[in-house]
This record gives sequence, C-alpha cells and structure tokens, in this order.
Amino acid sequence: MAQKTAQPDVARNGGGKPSAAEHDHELLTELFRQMVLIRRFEEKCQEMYTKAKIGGFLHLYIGEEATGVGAVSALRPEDHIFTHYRDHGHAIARGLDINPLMAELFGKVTGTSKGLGGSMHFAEAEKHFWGGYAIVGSHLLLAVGVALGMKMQNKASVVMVFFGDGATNGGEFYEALNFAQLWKLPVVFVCENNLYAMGTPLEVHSSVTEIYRKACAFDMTAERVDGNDVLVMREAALRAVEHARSGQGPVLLEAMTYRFRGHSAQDTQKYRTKEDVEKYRSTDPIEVFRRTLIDDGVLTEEQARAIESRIDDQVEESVRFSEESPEPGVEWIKQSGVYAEAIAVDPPIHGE
Amino acid sequence: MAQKTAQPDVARNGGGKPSAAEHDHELLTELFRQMVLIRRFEEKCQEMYTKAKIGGFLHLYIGEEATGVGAVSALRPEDHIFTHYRDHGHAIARGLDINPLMAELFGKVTGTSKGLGGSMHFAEAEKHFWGGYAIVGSHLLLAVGVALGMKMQNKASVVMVFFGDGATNGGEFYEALNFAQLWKLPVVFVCENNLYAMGTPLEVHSSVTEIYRKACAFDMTAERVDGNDVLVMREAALRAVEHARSGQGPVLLEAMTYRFRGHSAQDTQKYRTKEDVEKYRSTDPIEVFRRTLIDDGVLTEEQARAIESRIDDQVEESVRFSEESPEPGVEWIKQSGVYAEAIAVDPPIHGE
Amino acid sequence: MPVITVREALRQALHEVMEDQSVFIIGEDIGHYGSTYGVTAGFLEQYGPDRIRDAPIAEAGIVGLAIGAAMVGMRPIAEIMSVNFSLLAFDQLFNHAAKIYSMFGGQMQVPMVLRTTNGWTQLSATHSQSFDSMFAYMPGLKVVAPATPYDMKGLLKASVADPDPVVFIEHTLMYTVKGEVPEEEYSVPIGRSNIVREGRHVTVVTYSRMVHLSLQAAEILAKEGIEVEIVDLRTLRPLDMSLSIESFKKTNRGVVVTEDWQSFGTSAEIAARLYEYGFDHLDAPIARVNFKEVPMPYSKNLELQTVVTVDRIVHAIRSVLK
Amino acid sequence: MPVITVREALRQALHEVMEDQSVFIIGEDIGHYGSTYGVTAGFLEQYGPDRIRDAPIAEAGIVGLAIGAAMVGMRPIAEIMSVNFSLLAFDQLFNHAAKIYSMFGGQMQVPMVLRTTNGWTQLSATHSQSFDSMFAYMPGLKVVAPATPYDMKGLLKASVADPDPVVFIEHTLMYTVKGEVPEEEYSVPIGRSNIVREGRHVTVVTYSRMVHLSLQAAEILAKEGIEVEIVDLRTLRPLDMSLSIESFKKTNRGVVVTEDWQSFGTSAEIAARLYEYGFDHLDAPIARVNFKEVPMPYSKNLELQTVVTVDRIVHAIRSVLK
Ligand SMILES: Cc1ncc(C[n+]2csc(CCOP(=O)(O)OP(=O)(O)O)c2C)c(N)n1
Ligand SMILES: Cc1ncc(C[n+]2csc(CCOP(=O)(O)OP(=O)(O)O)c2C)c(N)n1
Ligand SMILES: [Mg+2]
Ligand SMILES: [Mg+2]
Repeated sequence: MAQKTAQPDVARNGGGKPSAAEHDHELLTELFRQMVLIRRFEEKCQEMYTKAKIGGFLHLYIGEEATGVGAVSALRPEDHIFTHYRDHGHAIARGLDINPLMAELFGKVTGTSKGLGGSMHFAEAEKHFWGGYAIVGSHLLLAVGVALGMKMQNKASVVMVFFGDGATNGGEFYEALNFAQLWKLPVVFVCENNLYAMGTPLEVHSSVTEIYRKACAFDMTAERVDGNDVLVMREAALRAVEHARSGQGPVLLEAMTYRFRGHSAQDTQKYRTKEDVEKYRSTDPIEVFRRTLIDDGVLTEEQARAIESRIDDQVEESVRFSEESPEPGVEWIKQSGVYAEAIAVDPPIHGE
Repeated sequence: MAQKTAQPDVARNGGGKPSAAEHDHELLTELFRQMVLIRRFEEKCQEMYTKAKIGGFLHLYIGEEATGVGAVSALRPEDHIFTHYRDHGHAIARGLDINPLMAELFGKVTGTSKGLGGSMHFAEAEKHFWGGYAIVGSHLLLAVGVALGMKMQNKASVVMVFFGDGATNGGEFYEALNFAQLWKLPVVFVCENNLYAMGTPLEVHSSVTEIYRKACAFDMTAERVDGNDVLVMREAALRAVEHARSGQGPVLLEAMTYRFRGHSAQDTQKYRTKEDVEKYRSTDPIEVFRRTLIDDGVLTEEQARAIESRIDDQVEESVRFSEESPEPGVEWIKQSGVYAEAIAVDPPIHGE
Repeated sequence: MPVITVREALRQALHEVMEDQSVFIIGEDIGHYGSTYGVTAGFLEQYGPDRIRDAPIAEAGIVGLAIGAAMVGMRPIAEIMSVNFSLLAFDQLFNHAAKIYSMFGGQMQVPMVLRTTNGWTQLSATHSQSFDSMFAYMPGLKVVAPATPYDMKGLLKASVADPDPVVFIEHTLMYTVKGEVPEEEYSVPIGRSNIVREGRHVTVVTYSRMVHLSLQAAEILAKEGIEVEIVDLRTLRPLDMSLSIESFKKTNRGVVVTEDWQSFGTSAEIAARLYEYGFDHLDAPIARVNFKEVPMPYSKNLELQTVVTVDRIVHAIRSVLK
Repeated sequence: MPVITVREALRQALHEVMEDQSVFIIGEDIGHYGSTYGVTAGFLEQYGPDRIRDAPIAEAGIVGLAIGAAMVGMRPIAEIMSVNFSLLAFDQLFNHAAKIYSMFGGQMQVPMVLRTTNGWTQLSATHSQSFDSMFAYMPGLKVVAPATPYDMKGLLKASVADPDPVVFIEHTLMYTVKGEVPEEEYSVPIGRSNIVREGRHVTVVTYSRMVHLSLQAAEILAKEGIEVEIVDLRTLRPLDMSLSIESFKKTNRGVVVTEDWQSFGTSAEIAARLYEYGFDHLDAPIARVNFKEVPMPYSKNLELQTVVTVDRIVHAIRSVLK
C-alpha cells in the first residue's frame, strides 16, 4: 500500500535567459533605474548609519536588487506586497518615494511610517505596500489573510510576499502555504534564497536546501529561478502572478541571490570568507545588467551615467529632506498613537 | 533554471497483506489480546463516564486499535513513545497495567499519573511511555527532543510518536520534521489518519490529503499503510523502526484508520452519517483479525473466548481497584507538587 | 425582556453582525462539527463555507489570516477553541495585531475580534488556564471579558464594530448562564465598568464568571447584614477603575476576585490600582481570591480545592471586614 | 576580585557548566555566526557542533527539543535570540515545560534553561518588549533576571543545576556592564532577593537593568541627603519579597521600578505585595516607574521618552517622599 509521492506541479521552465533586446526599452531602463536607486539609496543608508543619523538595525539589500525589482515589476497597482525587515528594495521597487523612506530611517515624522517604524517597517498602505515585518516568517500569514480578504471581496488582485531562506523552517511558513493552497488564494510567495539565515548557512538550517521543493507538501506550484537576473526574475514572477490571478492558486518562487553586505550593520561575517563574497561581487546583478543594456544597445554609457547621476542627486535630496524634517510628536506615545479609537478611562490605565 | 522536485525516498512497499500463519502464534495471540484489551477497557471507560466516575474529556480509540498495537509491537523496551490525548490504546499496547490506567481516569492517587493527568495524560516514565499530550501537534517536538537526547547519549533507541491527521497542519509538525531530518534523528512519526480532525473532514483541513506525502518537503522517508490491519501496520513499523535505528533518519508513517466513536464523549457527530460509520464497523479490525486467526488455525473459537473473558475480568478488576483507591493528597496543590525542587519564599508567592 | 442564555446572546450578536458582508468567522470546528460550545451551530448551513470558515488546526494561521483580512477592510471574527491554544497565536496577536496600527504610523487598522474561552472541569493542566493578564498587558489590544448575556451580546457587537483588535474572552462554564436581553438593538461600550450590586460595607472588584460567584457570596453575606458592592470590570484593557475606586472610597475595604493565578495575574493590577487611588481610604489590606498557583489537577476534589469557590469569596470578604 | 562584564560572566558560567557532558546549547546563530551578543563566541570551535547546535529559525522547535532532551537526562540550554521571538515558543514553554512535572504526577523532570534577552535601542515595536510578567505568571517555571556579573554567573550556574525549567532573562544593554566576580567556584541560589544599597528613607524594589538605573538615582539623591534602600529581586518566580517588605517596614515608602509596561506588568504584583504585607507601614502610595504603555517607537527621542530613565526614577522617589 506504500505510495510514491506525486510530483508537485512545477511551473514551466523559464527556458533560457531572456534577451534584453526582446523587451521594451523603457521597461528595461526602468528596471535598471530601480536597481541603481536601491543600491545608491542603501549605500547612503550605510553612510548615515555610520554617522549615527540612523539607529537600530539596518539590513541592506545590496546584491539582491534584481530579485525585488524583477518580482515587483510583475505586479499591477491593485496588487499587494508584504515583506520582511530587509525591505528597502521592495519599497523602492514598488515606487515609494525615497524622501519619506530616508526620513523614516532618520526617525522623522515625514517618514513613511511617521518615524515610528524605522528601517524594518517601511510601509505605504495607499500603494498596497503593507510593510516590512521583523518577526521572521510571521508576516506570511498576514499576506495570505489579505489574499483571503481580496478573494472574499471578489477582487482579482494578487499578493506577493518576500522572505528569506531562513524563514522556511518556522511553522508559520508551512501554515501559510497550507492555507493558501487549501483555499486557492492568489499569493505569490517569493523566497529570497541568499544562502544564509543571518550567519547560519542554508545546509545547516534546512533539511532540504532547494527551498522551492518544500511546496511539494502542499501540491503547490513552485519554481527556482536566478534571482540575480532581473529579467529571468521578472518572467518567473509574471508566470506566477498570472497563475495566482487566474484562480489557480498560490505559487512558491525561490529566487537564488546573494547579499554582499553583512546580515545587519552589526555583522562581523565570520561565517563566510572575503573570497566567497568577491566571487559573487564579480557578477554583481546591476553591473551585469548594465553591461547587457549597453551591449544590446538599449542604453549608451552616457545615458547610464546620466541615470546614475540623477539618482545620486535624488539620494542627496532625500538626506536633506530628512535632516530638515521634524520629529514625530508625543501624541505617538499616548493612547491616541496606539489605537485607531482610543478610549479614555479614569484613572488612565496607561501611566499618562 | 526551474527544477523538478526530487522524489522523496519512499520506503519499500510493504507488499501484499502479510498472512497471519507466517507469524509466530504467540505474537499473533498477543496482538489480538492487546487489541481486545484496549477495546474492552474503553467500553468500560464509556460506561464509567456515563456514570460520572470519569470526568473531563474522554477520547476513545475504539476502531483504531490495530494501528497502535501494530506500531508499538515494533518497538523494543529501550525505545520511547509519545502520543496525543487519544492515548489509551498506545498505553495498553506498551504494556502499561490497566489498573493504574483506570485509576487515573477515576482521578485516584494510584493512577499512572497520580490522578493529576486524567484520560489525556497517561504516562509511565519507566516504560519510556512519555505520555499523552493535549495540545494538538505540539508533543512532536518533545519526541524529537528525546531522540536528540538519545543520539547525544549514543543510545540506539528509537522514538515513536503518534498524532492525528489534524495535527499535520500546525507549524509544530513541520518544525519537528525538519529538525528530525536535518539532524538525522531516530524518530518514527505515526500519523493516525482517521479522516477527521474532530468534526472537520480531511479534505476540508488539509491541502494534501495523503498525509505521508508531506514528508517530501524534508526528503523524509514516508509510507502510507493500512492501519486497520495489525500485521500490515506492524510490518511497516518494523521497517520504519529499523530505518531509524540504523541511523538513516526519521520516517513518517501514515496509518489509515477510522474511529467508531465520537471525537470525545461530547461529540454529536453531525459531520458524518450513521451509514459511514456502519460501513467501517463492518470491517472492524478486531473482528477481522479474530476471524483470520481462527481461519488460519492460530486460535480456536474457545481460545479466543477465553482470552476475551479473562480480559473482561481484568477490566472489572481495574474498576474495583480504582474504586477502592484513595484520592491524591493536597501536597499536589502546593508548590511541592509543581516543582521537583520547590523553593520556599517569604511571604509565600503562591497564596498558600 | 426575554431571558436567554449567554450562548444565545452570543448567537444573536453574531447573527446581527453577519448582516455586514465584510464580517466572517474563521476557526476550528465552527462549521461541520457544529461548534464546540454550540455558539455557531447552524451558521455554516445559513451563511455558507465562504463566511463560516472551518480552519485547519493552526492557531497562528487563524489569527494571522484574520489580521491580514482585517487590514484590507474585512471584519474577521477569529475563534480560538479554548484559550489554552491561543499561546500558539501569541506571536501573531502581540507582534502583529497589537502593533500594526502604531508601528506604521497609523496607516492601517486591524478591526478583528478574537473570540476565545476560558474554563475548566477536570480537563487537567493544559486545558484549564487563564491568560487574561497576558492579553491585558498588551498595548494595542482591547480586551473584553463580559459576564452576563446582556453584556456578552452588547460587547460582542461593540467589539466587531471597533476599529482595533479586540480579544473577547468567554468562559466554558458560562454558556448556559441566563439573563435578560432586550429585543431592540443595542451595544455596550468597551472600556466601561459596571456596578452589578450596590452595598456599603465592602467593594468586590471582579469580572467574567467571578461576577456570578461574587453575587452568590453577596447573597449569603446579606443574610448577616453585610452589604457587598460588586463592580464588574467588563473590560480589562483599557481598564476603567473609576467605579471601583469610587466604591472603595465609600466602603474602605476591598476584595478582588479573579479566576486566574494570583501572582502576576489580573488581580495584581486591579489591587495595585485600588491601593494607589484609594490610598486615603484603606481600612484593611485588600484581599485577593484566585486559583491556587498550580497547574490544574485532573482529580475532581483537588480541582475543586484549586479553583475559586463561593465559600472562598465569602471567607475573603469576612476577612477584610475584621 | 577580577572585574568583568556581564558577557564575560555568562561565558564563564557556560564554560563551567559545559564540563558536564549532559549540557548542550541550542539556539539560532550561536555558532557559525559567532553569537548575536557574543556570549557563545568561540564555543562552536571549542565544543563542536554536537553540543553547540545552530538551530533553524524555529523557536517552538528549539524549546520543544530542549524539553524533550531534558526529559531523558540532558541539561539543555536553549537560547532565544531576543525575548520578542519567545512568543513563538510560549506553547512549548507554558503547556509543556511548566506542566510536565506535575501533570504526570512527578514522574518526569524538565531540567532545562531558556536563556533570552530583553532590550531596546531604536529597534521599534516588535523588538523592544518585555514579557517578564508573562513568564513569572506561570506556575511550573522558575524565572530569573539578574543584574550584575556576579549574579549572572552565579544564577546561571544555579539555573543549569536546577531540576526544573528556568527562564533566564538577560538584557541587551547589560552585556557590557562590569562588576566583581570571584575566581573561585560559586553559585547564587534561585529565589533569593538581595539588598544592593542600604538606606532608610525609601525602598526601591527592582531587578535586572533597572537595578543599575536605580543605583544611579540613589547616588543623585544621596547628595541631597536622601538615603535610598534598593532591593534587587533577582528572581521573579518564586518571588522572594521578604527583604523588600522588611525594608518597607523600615522606610514606609516604596517605589517599584521595572522595565516593562505598567498595567499587568511585573510592578503590579510587586506593588500589590508591598501593600499587602507592608500595610501597617504605608505612609504614601507606592510609585511605579515603567515603560509608557505604547508599542516602542523607532524615533530616538520618542523612544527615550517611553523608556525608564534615571530622571524618572529620581522624580518618582521624590514624589513618594513628599
Ligand atoms: C522569529 C524570529 N526569530 C529570529 C529572528 C532574528 N533574525 C532576524 S533576521 C534572521 C535571519 C533571517 O534569515 P533569512 O530568512 O534567510 O533572511 P535574510 O536575512 O537572509 O534575507 C534572524 C535569525 C527574528 N527576527 N524573528
Ligand atoms: C493546538 C490545539 N488546537 C485545538 C485543539 C482542540 N482539539 C483537540 S483534538 C482536535 C482534533 C484533532 O484531530 P486529529 O489530529 O485528526 O486527531 P484525532 O482526534 O482524529 O485522533 C482538536 C481540534 C487542541 N487540543 N490543540
Ligand atoms: Mg537568507
Ligand atoms: Mg483525525
């Protein structure tokens, strides 16, 4: 009576590497612009962190930009995004203005979360960018809940949720996958497999290291893709989003990527060698894409430089904006900052 | 770059139904005896519950006896068992004396857990029967922990843990499987798939209804077996235990079974028809096994009756024993009953 | 006024809120099984599986999904079958439901209700707990624990209407408690305590099932001429102590009765605030009546010695009057 | 006596207990990463991956496995990287670790330690909490939260030696705090409070990091001739109030300083017990100094207005002396 496990329904192979030239030049330029903006924004973050303008934890996305940019580019405005604490890239890819993002890092009231959230909690509800969350794996369930809400409201929007390889061992990951598949909810789970959970290597923390294969326990469509190639990532995301939007249920995408910086600003990176990092840096997804665009005649070197220099100005401007912005007021540390509808009681419960 | 999910390493097919005659008659008789003992013990439990001699929740194993008896028969004395609240069958199969079991249900100090635990918390540490646990899915992690402890102590013992189909959707199940496989721990996970989690049908609660297939997310060896055939169950358990003991890692066994009674004594069973239950009752695992033993010449009808009648006496005796036993003393509701090493403080913290 | 049970009052409230299409219920065995305590019996048949969602046994999932759905305009009612299982959802509840409004600077709201139930009756250690103080400790949550059919209905309606996450705590031993409930629509505001019995000798501050036991204790003492005033807090967060303190200033003696462990339980905060604000009126130490601080034993007699009884309340009241 | 940091004291304790082969450490990033707060840095290299177990991000699993291993004779030390993630393990901790001894009638013991750490520094709402009162509420657990290198080492050793499950609470802002630690072996018993400064005008009852802030406040007030007595509870469960009450009977005035939210937090029980047992010595309401009751804001200035500061302690002490 023993049975073989059925094959999970793996999405079509993405085929070979899509050629840049096949794509709309405007799109290609925009993808490039976004990746560079993320990179330069975060390099500035590091600088500001060193200057103690930014506090708390700072998890940089540097090296992983192609994943976020490619994936988010597959979404429509009515779609939804959830992400983890390493959220700068997804926010920028979603089109959040970097002024409020930098201001958030500075803890200013002009910040995207009014200075209450900081680096790990970028959000903009109006853009359906529901925020960065700092409890590993835990936000996946919220994403599934939004998909449920959308489905119950008969809306055809899709929810995309980002998380790391390390987030696929905690129970909430599996609960989320089961709920999504059981109720055929339109969720695209994007695992950013950067080979480490903090300093713990993939093979030390997970019994199965091809993360997409974990979807087999739920008969969920799953695919592993090169997350360092923005076009490959975009194609896979488009397939996944289409699958979800058409009512066929959720998809798990595993994007292979690598982070160039430490896990956070505190990381001493004992767990990997400088050579490991250099190996990946030599195929920096932004550099590679830039070269492709120039080689394929999408951009000239000058055009690329112009984009980069506009971005540098923009980033400088975000710092100026943040410096000049006021701090959030004390209303945020009263009950009015805690509840949408605060109830006054006598005597006040809250030590006010 | 898309890849196909690898096949999980499914254990050998158990082959056809093992014939009773091939087995040692003593063993066959013992399996029969255990199944009947569980059945009669629990029928008496129901009677005592109706008479309010037993309180709380009462989850009967009636109909599922072949699973527990077959599985536990594959273990050695040095092996370990964890189970859920539906624990009477596993306790009896492990050889726990029914006097302290019945006394436990009566809430007497002669009970196997001194009357502190009740129906859901049978245990006997000396027999490595680590107890019934009442938080669904949650005890799996303890079982994996015991396996880790055993491995670290270089002991070759195996841990067998029982749970229901409903327990395979909560996060703790998946965390347990990952830890067990990651660290190649000797655990045999036995899922008793009785098609319902309380009153929620399998297909309503789980995106994949062949529970054993969930092991694929961890490359874990897994097998689905007929848990209503005690010999099939035993064979599969022997294979799984051998696999685990030999250092090849954990195994997930899915035993297909059915409970004849309600989920607990409170259950009105709206979720299934009387006909459904009757269908299963017509192939009652005990009746079928009894007929086989007689047909195959292992037992005569008289011998079977003699066994049954001895069991009836034994069960009556357990009631008498329980009635006559004293209640646990108030030391159990002092700190001495809460801590292995209680610390007296001044003033007492505990409202004593 | 019709006299109905707590169960029926909850059912009425749920039927009324289900008129709003954004309301749905998610939980274990609320549908096919027919509901563990009968509150949603028949709802699956009436509202269908889309709005009465039988969930897998995955408490974190149930609460997490409810939070997400609430963020995009739904009004989910998540049911955790017994409060003992809610521990599995504490991360979702405390790290998300309670935080999302303020952590993102007020951009999002989480208008969800978590219904769950305390209780005991020989269910042993892991099925007889109260986590009231844990819920009440958490800024960002509102925590409601009514005692009467009237308040159950009125507060459940208010909870569903509230834009913030509300933990709504019931009690397995209260579903059959009866009381008057008007036929007209009404709701009871969150965060308002209530005097359920007037008296002038001693103030009992309590909530949930202990209200009923305290009333019984008061009856017994009334025969001896002791007039007990009883305040039902109804809501634990925000905690409205105004009536309790006023009463205490009149009686100068207080007893706090809560059905949980004493140390670091709800009675600690309630007593501390009575002391703080009633300081000039203290005639005797305030007594606290609670569970004995042990995991609940299965054995019936031991269990009855562990829980709060009318006798123990009577005894405590007498002690503060000495 | 050598002066070392809290981090070093913890490291010494861990090295010493690792001599017992049944002790092992399990947690996230304790090995390859080199330990989040440096406590186990170098341990993987010294003891190997069998005894220094880098775990997946699965807090329930980490605690559940530790419990199981403890049941069969191991002495696991489970590390939860920050207390905020411990919510994911509350079910394991409260429904299993705390219950197994009594629920099975004393047949099994769970000699495990859960090391975790409170703290904040612009980490925002979900990374700046304290659940001390939740742990301390739970019969079956022992809960320790030391303040000095001496106590850190001594109590960690006692915790590992203890046959019951112990929650050992550290603080991210204390790892570099220095103090004297003898070279000889010693341990500090669980469940004993300690007078860390003598005084006669007011009693401050506190623990963990707040001991140091209270000492600073006392220094400031000493210059004005106000003599503050400070009791460090060291253990929250069982809660030894004897020295605090004795002190209170001498000073008649009390301040409770705890680094958590006030309502239903640890200060509630501590204050309630001071009132109860110090009743005949009450000259003023007892003040409580705690976090403002809001999810922690990221913004630095707001954060500094939310947490407990020396100023706020000084202010509270003055207020009870008025
Ligand atoms: C539940 C929980 N446990 C632990 C942590 C601490 N922590 C933050 S990030 C992280 C590693 C996550 O790794 P991964 O999921 O691979 O994401 P990456 O940072 O590599 O993008 C850990 C352990 C946390 N935030 N939440
Ligand atoms: C975490 C948790 N959630 C809910 C419950 C209530 N409950 C007890 S048994 C049960 C159904 C379990 O079904 P299954 O795992 O299939 O086991 P079976 O009873 O069928 O043997 C439920 C929901 C519980 N005990 N623990
Ligand atoms: Mg990673
Ligand atoms: Mg079942």
